[in-house]
Amino acid sequence: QTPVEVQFFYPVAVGGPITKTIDDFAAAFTKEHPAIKVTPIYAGSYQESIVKALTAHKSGTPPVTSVLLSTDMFTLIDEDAVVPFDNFVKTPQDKAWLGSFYPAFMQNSQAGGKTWGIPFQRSTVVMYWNKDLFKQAGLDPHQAPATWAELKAAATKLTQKDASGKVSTWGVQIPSSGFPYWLFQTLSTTNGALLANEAGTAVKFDDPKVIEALQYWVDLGKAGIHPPGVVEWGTTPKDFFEKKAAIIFTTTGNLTNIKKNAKFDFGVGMIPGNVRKGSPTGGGNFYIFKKSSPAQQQAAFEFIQWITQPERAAQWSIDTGYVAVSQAAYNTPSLKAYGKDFPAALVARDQLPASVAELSTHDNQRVTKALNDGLQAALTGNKSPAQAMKEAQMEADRILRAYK
Amino acid sequence: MLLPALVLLLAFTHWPIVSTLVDSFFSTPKGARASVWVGLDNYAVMVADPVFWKAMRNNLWFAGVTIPLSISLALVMALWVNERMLGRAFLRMAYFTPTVLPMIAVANIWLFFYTPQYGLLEQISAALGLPSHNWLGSPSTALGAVTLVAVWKEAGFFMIFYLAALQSQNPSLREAAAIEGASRWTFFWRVQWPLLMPTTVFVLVNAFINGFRMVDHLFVLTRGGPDNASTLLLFYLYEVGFSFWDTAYAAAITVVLVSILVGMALLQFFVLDRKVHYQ
Amino acid sequence: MSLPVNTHSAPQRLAFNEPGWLDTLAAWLLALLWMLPLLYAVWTAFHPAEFATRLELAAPLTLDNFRRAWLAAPFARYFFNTTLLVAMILAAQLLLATLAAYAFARYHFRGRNLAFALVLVQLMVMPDILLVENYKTMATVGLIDSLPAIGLPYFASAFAIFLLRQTFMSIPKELDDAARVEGASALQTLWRVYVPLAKPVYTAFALVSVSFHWNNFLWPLIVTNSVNARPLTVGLQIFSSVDQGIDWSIITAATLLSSAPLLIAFLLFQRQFVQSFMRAGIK
Amino acid sequence: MSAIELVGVSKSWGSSTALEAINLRIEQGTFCVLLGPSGCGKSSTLRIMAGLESASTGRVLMDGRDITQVSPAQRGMAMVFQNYALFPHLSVADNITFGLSVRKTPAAEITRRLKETAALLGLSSLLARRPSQLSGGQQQRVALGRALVAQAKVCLMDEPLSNLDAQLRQDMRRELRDIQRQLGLTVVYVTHDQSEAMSMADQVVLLNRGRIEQVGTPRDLYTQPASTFAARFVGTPPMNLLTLEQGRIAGSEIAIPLDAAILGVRPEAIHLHPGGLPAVVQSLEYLGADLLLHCHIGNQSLRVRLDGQHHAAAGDQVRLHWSPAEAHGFDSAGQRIHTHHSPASTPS
Amino acid sequence: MSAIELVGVSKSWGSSTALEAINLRIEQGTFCVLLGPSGCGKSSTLRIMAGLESASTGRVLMDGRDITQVSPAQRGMAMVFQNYALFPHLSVADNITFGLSVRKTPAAEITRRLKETAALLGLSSLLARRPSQLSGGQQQRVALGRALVAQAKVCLMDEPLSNLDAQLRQDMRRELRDIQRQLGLTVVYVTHDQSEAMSMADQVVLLNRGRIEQVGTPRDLYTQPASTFAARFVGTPPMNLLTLEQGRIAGSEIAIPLDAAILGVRPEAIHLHPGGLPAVVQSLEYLGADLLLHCHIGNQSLRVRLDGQHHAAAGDQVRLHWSPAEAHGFDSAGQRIHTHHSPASTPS
Ligand SMILES: Nc1ncnc2c1ncn2[C@@H]1O[C@H](COP(=O)(O)OP(=O)(O)OP(=O)(O)O)[C@@H](O)[C@H]1O
Ligand SMILES: Nc1ncnc2c1ncn2[C@@H]1O[C@H](COP(=O)(O)OP(=O)(O)OP(=O)(O)O)[C@@H](O)[C@H]1O
Ligand SMILES: O=P(O)(O)OC[C@H](O)CO
Ligand SMILES: [Mg+2]
Ligand SMILES: [Mg+2]
Repeated sequence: QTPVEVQFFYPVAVGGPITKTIDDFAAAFTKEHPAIKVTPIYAGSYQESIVKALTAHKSGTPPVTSVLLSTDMFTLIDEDAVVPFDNFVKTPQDKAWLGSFYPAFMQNSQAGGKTWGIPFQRSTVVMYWNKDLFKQAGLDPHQAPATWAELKAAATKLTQKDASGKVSTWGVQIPSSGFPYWLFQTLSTTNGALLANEAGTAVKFDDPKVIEALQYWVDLGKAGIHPPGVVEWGTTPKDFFEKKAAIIFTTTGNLTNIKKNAKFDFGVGMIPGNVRKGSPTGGGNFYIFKKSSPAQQQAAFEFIQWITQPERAAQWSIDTGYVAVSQAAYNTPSLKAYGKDFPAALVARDQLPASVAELSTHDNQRVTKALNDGLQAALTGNKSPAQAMKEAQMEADRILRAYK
Repeated sequence: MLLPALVLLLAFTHWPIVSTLVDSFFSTPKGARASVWVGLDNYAVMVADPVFWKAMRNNLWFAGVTIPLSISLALVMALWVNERMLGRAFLRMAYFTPTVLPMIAVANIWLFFYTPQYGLLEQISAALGLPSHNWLGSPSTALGAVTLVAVWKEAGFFMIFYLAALQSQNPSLREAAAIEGASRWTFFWRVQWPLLMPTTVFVLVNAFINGFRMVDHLFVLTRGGPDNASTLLLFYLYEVGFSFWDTAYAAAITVVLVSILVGMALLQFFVLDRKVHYQ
Repeated sequence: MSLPVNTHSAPQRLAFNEPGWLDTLAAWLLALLWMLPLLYAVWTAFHPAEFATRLELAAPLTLDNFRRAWLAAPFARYFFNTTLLVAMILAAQLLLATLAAYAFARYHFRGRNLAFALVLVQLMVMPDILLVENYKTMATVGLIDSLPAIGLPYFASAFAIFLLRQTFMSIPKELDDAARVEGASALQTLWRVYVPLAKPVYTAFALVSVSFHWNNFLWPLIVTNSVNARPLTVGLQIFSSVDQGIDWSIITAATLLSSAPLLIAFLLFQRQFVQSFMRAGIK
Repeated sequence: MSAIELVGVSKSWGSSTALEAINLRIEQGTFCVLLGPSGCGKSSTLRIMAGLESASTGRVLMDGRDITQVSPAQRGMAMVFQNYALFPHLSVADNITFGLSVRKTPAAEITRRLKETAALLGLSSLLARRPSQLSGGQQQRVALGRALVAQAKVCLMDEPLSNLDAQLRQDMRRELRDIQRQLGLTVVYVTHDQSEAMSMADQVVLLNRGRIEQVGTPRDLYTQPASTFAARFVGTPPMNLLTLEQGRIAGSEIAIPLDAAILGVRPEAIHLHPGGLPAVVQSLEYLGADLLLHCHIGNQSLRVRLDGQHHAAAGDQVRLHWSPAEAHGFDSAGQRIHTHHSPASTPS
Repeated sequence: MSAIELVGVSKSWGSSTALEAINLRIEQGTFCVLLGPSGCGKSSTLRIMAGLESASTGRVLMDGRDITQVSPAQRGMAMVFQNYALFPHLSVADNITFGLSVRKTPAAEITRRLKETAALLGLSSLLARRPSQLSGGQQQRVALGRALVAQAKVCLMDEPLSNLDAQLRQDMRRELRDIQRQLGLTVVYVTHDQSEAMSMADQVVLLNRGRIEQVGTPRDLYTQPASTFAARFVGTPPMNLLTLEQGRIAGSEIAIPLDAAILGVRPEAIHLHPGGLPAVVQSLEYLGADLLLHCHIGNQSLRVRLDGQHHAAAGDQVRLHWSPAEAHGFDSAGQRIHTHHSPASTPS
């Protein structure tokens, strides 16, 4: 009997040998379940993966399952591309499994009372700092800035210039390419603003608190302690290794990468707060595609259950730095030991209670592009934060009108 | 004999052109919602869409710079390697190499050149004591940066056409001009250049098409950013069509692109071609 | 313009034919500038990652970047796909264009001018521009994510038809007559007289086509989903996806890997290439 | 029975007429030359015989059989094209055997015939070369080889020697004639070079503007030109044609006892003779063996061919003489007036 | 004073030598023809005069001034190229005035000279056309116009008529000569066509393999060829050269009273005469005015030019005679032996 084939698209948005980890999981699963053959297909960045998956869906041959941004949920529902997991959850064990995930991750996984995505490659934004540079700047290397004010003060001290007055090390660096809105959420959230409603039908980009948060980001640049213009997401870890940036904001998914490549002692901390603490969750969920056969869907479900078991989740977290998706995973001996040895690995999880959902709406690509464009316009000085956000709001309203 | 080719052309060129036009008058089907006749709505959206206009302006700028720059460089290169010059074979190869390299691949290398702080341009400008600059991250330079890559990629390709044309020019024309007392410069302006006119038109048309087709490097360098500062029509079309899945709006944008290209074709056919053939 | 000082030296042309040393210098500078990306790629790919952004002459050489790149993505498969794709497209283009060009060049039939005008449309509006509609067509016929889907829109190449028609028309009618007097049929004449005579044009076109399709990106990006059909360019782009953080060494190694066949072919055949271009009279 | 016969063949291109109702018989085994100025319809006639062009009206017969509708491949004629039309990409051997291989002749047979033909034409050592590596004369022989190897009875040749230099052309003429005789071929040969026609033909067909002007042996054409066109076209330098007005050479008082509108005298038939007609030398052309004088009588000019050892200068007064037998008369329409006996053979 | 003088000019291309130490004087106002077979160095010589090629050794003088180092533009010579080298994108008028406008001649002056030149060459009605719209002869005249309009004293021409058809070539020869005389130009004219050289030149320079074989008037070359090369190269049909063995024509018993290794007799100097030497006719060539007999004496072949009215057939026995004055003797190296008086003018 030929095994059921489960094609599976996945993205990579961080450094490190993610592909190998996934391939190993798939191989192990197939070994345990000879009736199912899981074929992982690396599909590029998150952006490219959703394009691929939807393209495949439209042509009638989607992958059986995919890891895509949790925020793509509404888009996938609107395109009638995915099925809810509730269809497969039958036994009490299944129900228990569905209830085992951190609630923070479920915010972007459920809509209309159904579960559309299963958390897997999940993250929050965290702050990495270079302890050596802290020491050089006369700062306490063990004490990360905890507020906006402290961050700005520390960054000012950390910024170094060479003889010609050119900056050789930036105090702080928050990337603004790829998904600037997500990194911006570290600022808007801590400033007490939520960008979208739960139904994904309305956004509040022009909230004064949002504008204020953006103003803070812009001001970091104006103060000469944050690189000007748009900062590449991809090169940010490299900038950190090269000591071109003393503090960076990036996903916890980069943790293992940074651990391996940083040739200096570094710290990992929660995002500095302002009116509150907080950071958006991020990363990818599993989805099951509608146009595959029931047998394939069932097989995919089994695979998803298998890969999110605590031991696997723990392994995944250790290999990458992503947050293990359930409390149970943190109770496994391996992750316990790892966390003890390397407390930085727990920071993202500890930040979860303060976390908010990543911006997700209907027609998500378009709405987030509107915000991204606005953010970039403000960061590059083309528009004032207020004007940029007002225009983004208008554009988003226009797009979302159809979903009201 | 003609049939197979014509069928394929009809299927992948003419039919799509027609159906694009038709689609642009309908709405995008989504999930359960079927598409309906919306008249000029998609065009109305386009007129009101600042990103479209930005892409259009960028594209005109991109084409307006790439075309003359790559053609004049191509001409200069061809004139050089047409003569008996030290290392001519190497020069030809050097100029032509960009043509055979995949744009998507070399864009990664250019990305390094443009990278802030430790990129090649930065290292050079640091060595010269110039201020540092975020080439791809600033709206003022992003478009220029991607344009430069296009010029680099195109010039060598066009050079080959000029070279072929120069080599087929009668060598005694040069001697006749010398006897008549013409300097190299006079010879170029009064003889070579006018005789290269048909080639220039051919190259011009190609450069024009490429000016609206070359977007591969954007995928690596800027993805149209920052704030659409470097987005081009075809790239925007890709985003609208395959990222936003608004196929009806994408059809409207396609109609605009096709009109630009067909307009150019007609211009070439009726105006330029008439004026440049001597034989 | 200066004249050669020594007329008793080895024979040489007079100054009116020679570029000055200023030209030579400028030409070389421009050439180095043009080579810079490639030079950088070679530098980075053959040195350890630490030297990716630093030029130190003492840096050790290594092939490790190539090894890592090769292992990091299914490049073997990508190579296979691309090779197959390029060969398939070229074969189809040559076959279809040869037949069509012969019909246009040597037969008078009703609607010939209209048909030719229809062909010319594609010179301007290449399939790349029509990707949304062509994607729909491919989806309808269920070809998405296959090599034929990438190739089909390019099979009938207006450029090839145009070029070959020009060439065929420039072949003396008398050769055609001679073949017919000798008893050859139309197809025999095409195959035994026209095709061999148009060889430089075929070569030039083949090189343009191969390098175009080897490097083509946008359309394959759209119609492929999986490794099975993914060509090198798309594979490379996904591989070097900036989101992952950029490892220049491995990316340049992969870049060199994927452009190597064309680059080497060009280096080996550059003479023939330029010459066939010239003989093809593409101008 | 004649090898080829054209019956009322005409050819028009759109509104312009290239050939007007040509009737022509070419006997088997003869060397027939179609002669005429550029554009007179020589190639058209030949191509209609070959089947490469279809006649607008009329029929083409071969050995009495109507072949008007037969395709070129099936007529079994061989043809040598003006510029040889050798296939530049094929070796000499492949050029020669092209037709045989297209017609699927057995390989052994091909080899045998190739060897024979190459030997006949002295091409044996050149078989591996490309046409571009051959001299003009060698190319010409290859073209001939390609025509001969098929062993067709009829061979058509369209100005095959026009691209060769003088010396080579001279040699090839002889060679061609020899081969034609040796193989007993019927050759139809097109040229616009009258000296070629004269030195090669059994029968010359002189064409003018799509019509046949005169048909005959070279000697007929030279000694009995049927019209001023033929008189002017054949011979270098051509026959002098002097307009007569009321029995006098126009512009002079010199009476000519000839009832014609135009008097024709060949330059070599004129001698210096004290009793001759007075003329003035305008200019001279020294050609080594000959000296050409350009003279005026009245307002008519004429050329006189003298021995190269003569000396003369422009402005000299000379006296010219020719025998009455050398005087040709033409009417005002340019047609020959048959009043004088001629020392040449009678017309065929 | 001579217009142009070459002193010990040689030219090598890498290891091959195109010219070997040429010494040559060309007098002002004369028409000098460089004649020789293909590859003998005619073009090289001309191009060295023009400054388009530099001599490997030697000097070029113009009116006594050394111009070896002067650029082509500054030599002030005009040149007509073999393929005309007309600028295809310029009108006839612009082609002609190209040099004037490059040299910034005032517009009024340009117009005036253009008008004159065009009138002289009969191009006035063609001034607005492009070269591609002209016939070969017209193109040739434009090229000439471009050379003449500059009013250079020296005009160099490289086979300017070789692309024209026979009739046109004939006419152009005369026209060229007339213009040269009229303007008093010094013309250096390259051709490989001996009849062109004979009919046009004041002075013929016969080149062979990069050396000067003979310099002289056309009559000199024809009547007193300095070598067998010159004898064979000048005249159609060329001089018969018979090898003598021990005073007899090789392969025969016929004794010739000439102390030479080779006997040269021109075909037109031979007559049929009952007392002549016995020979056998091999083949004939009828040319209208002339009849050429190809005969054998011993194992030597020779051509005889007879009047066209003669009749003969292959295989005929004939008796050939020539006057002793017509016999040219050459030594075994092919050099003329000056023992016989000649009826021709004395060498210059
Ligand atoms: N394909 C054609 N279309 C239109 N007219 C043609 C064509 N071929 C020949 N003609 C015309 O028919 C006439 C006779 O042409 P043909 O080629 O038979 O002349 P020809 O005697 O061979 O001349 P030439 O010596 O120049 O080859 C000419 O006036 C020519 O212009
Ligand atoms: N550019 C060159 N490079 C090498 N050899 C050359 C070059 N130009 C001429 N030659 C050689 O020099 C010799 C003389 O050439 P030149 O062109 O003067 O001959 P020519 O008498 O003009 O011949 P033709 O009648 O064929 O034009 C020839 O053997 C030729 O091969
Ligand atoms: O980089 P990740 O995988 O942590 O996820 C990033 C964000 O969710 C992007 O929107
Ligand atoms: Mg003809
Ligand atoms: Mg020459």
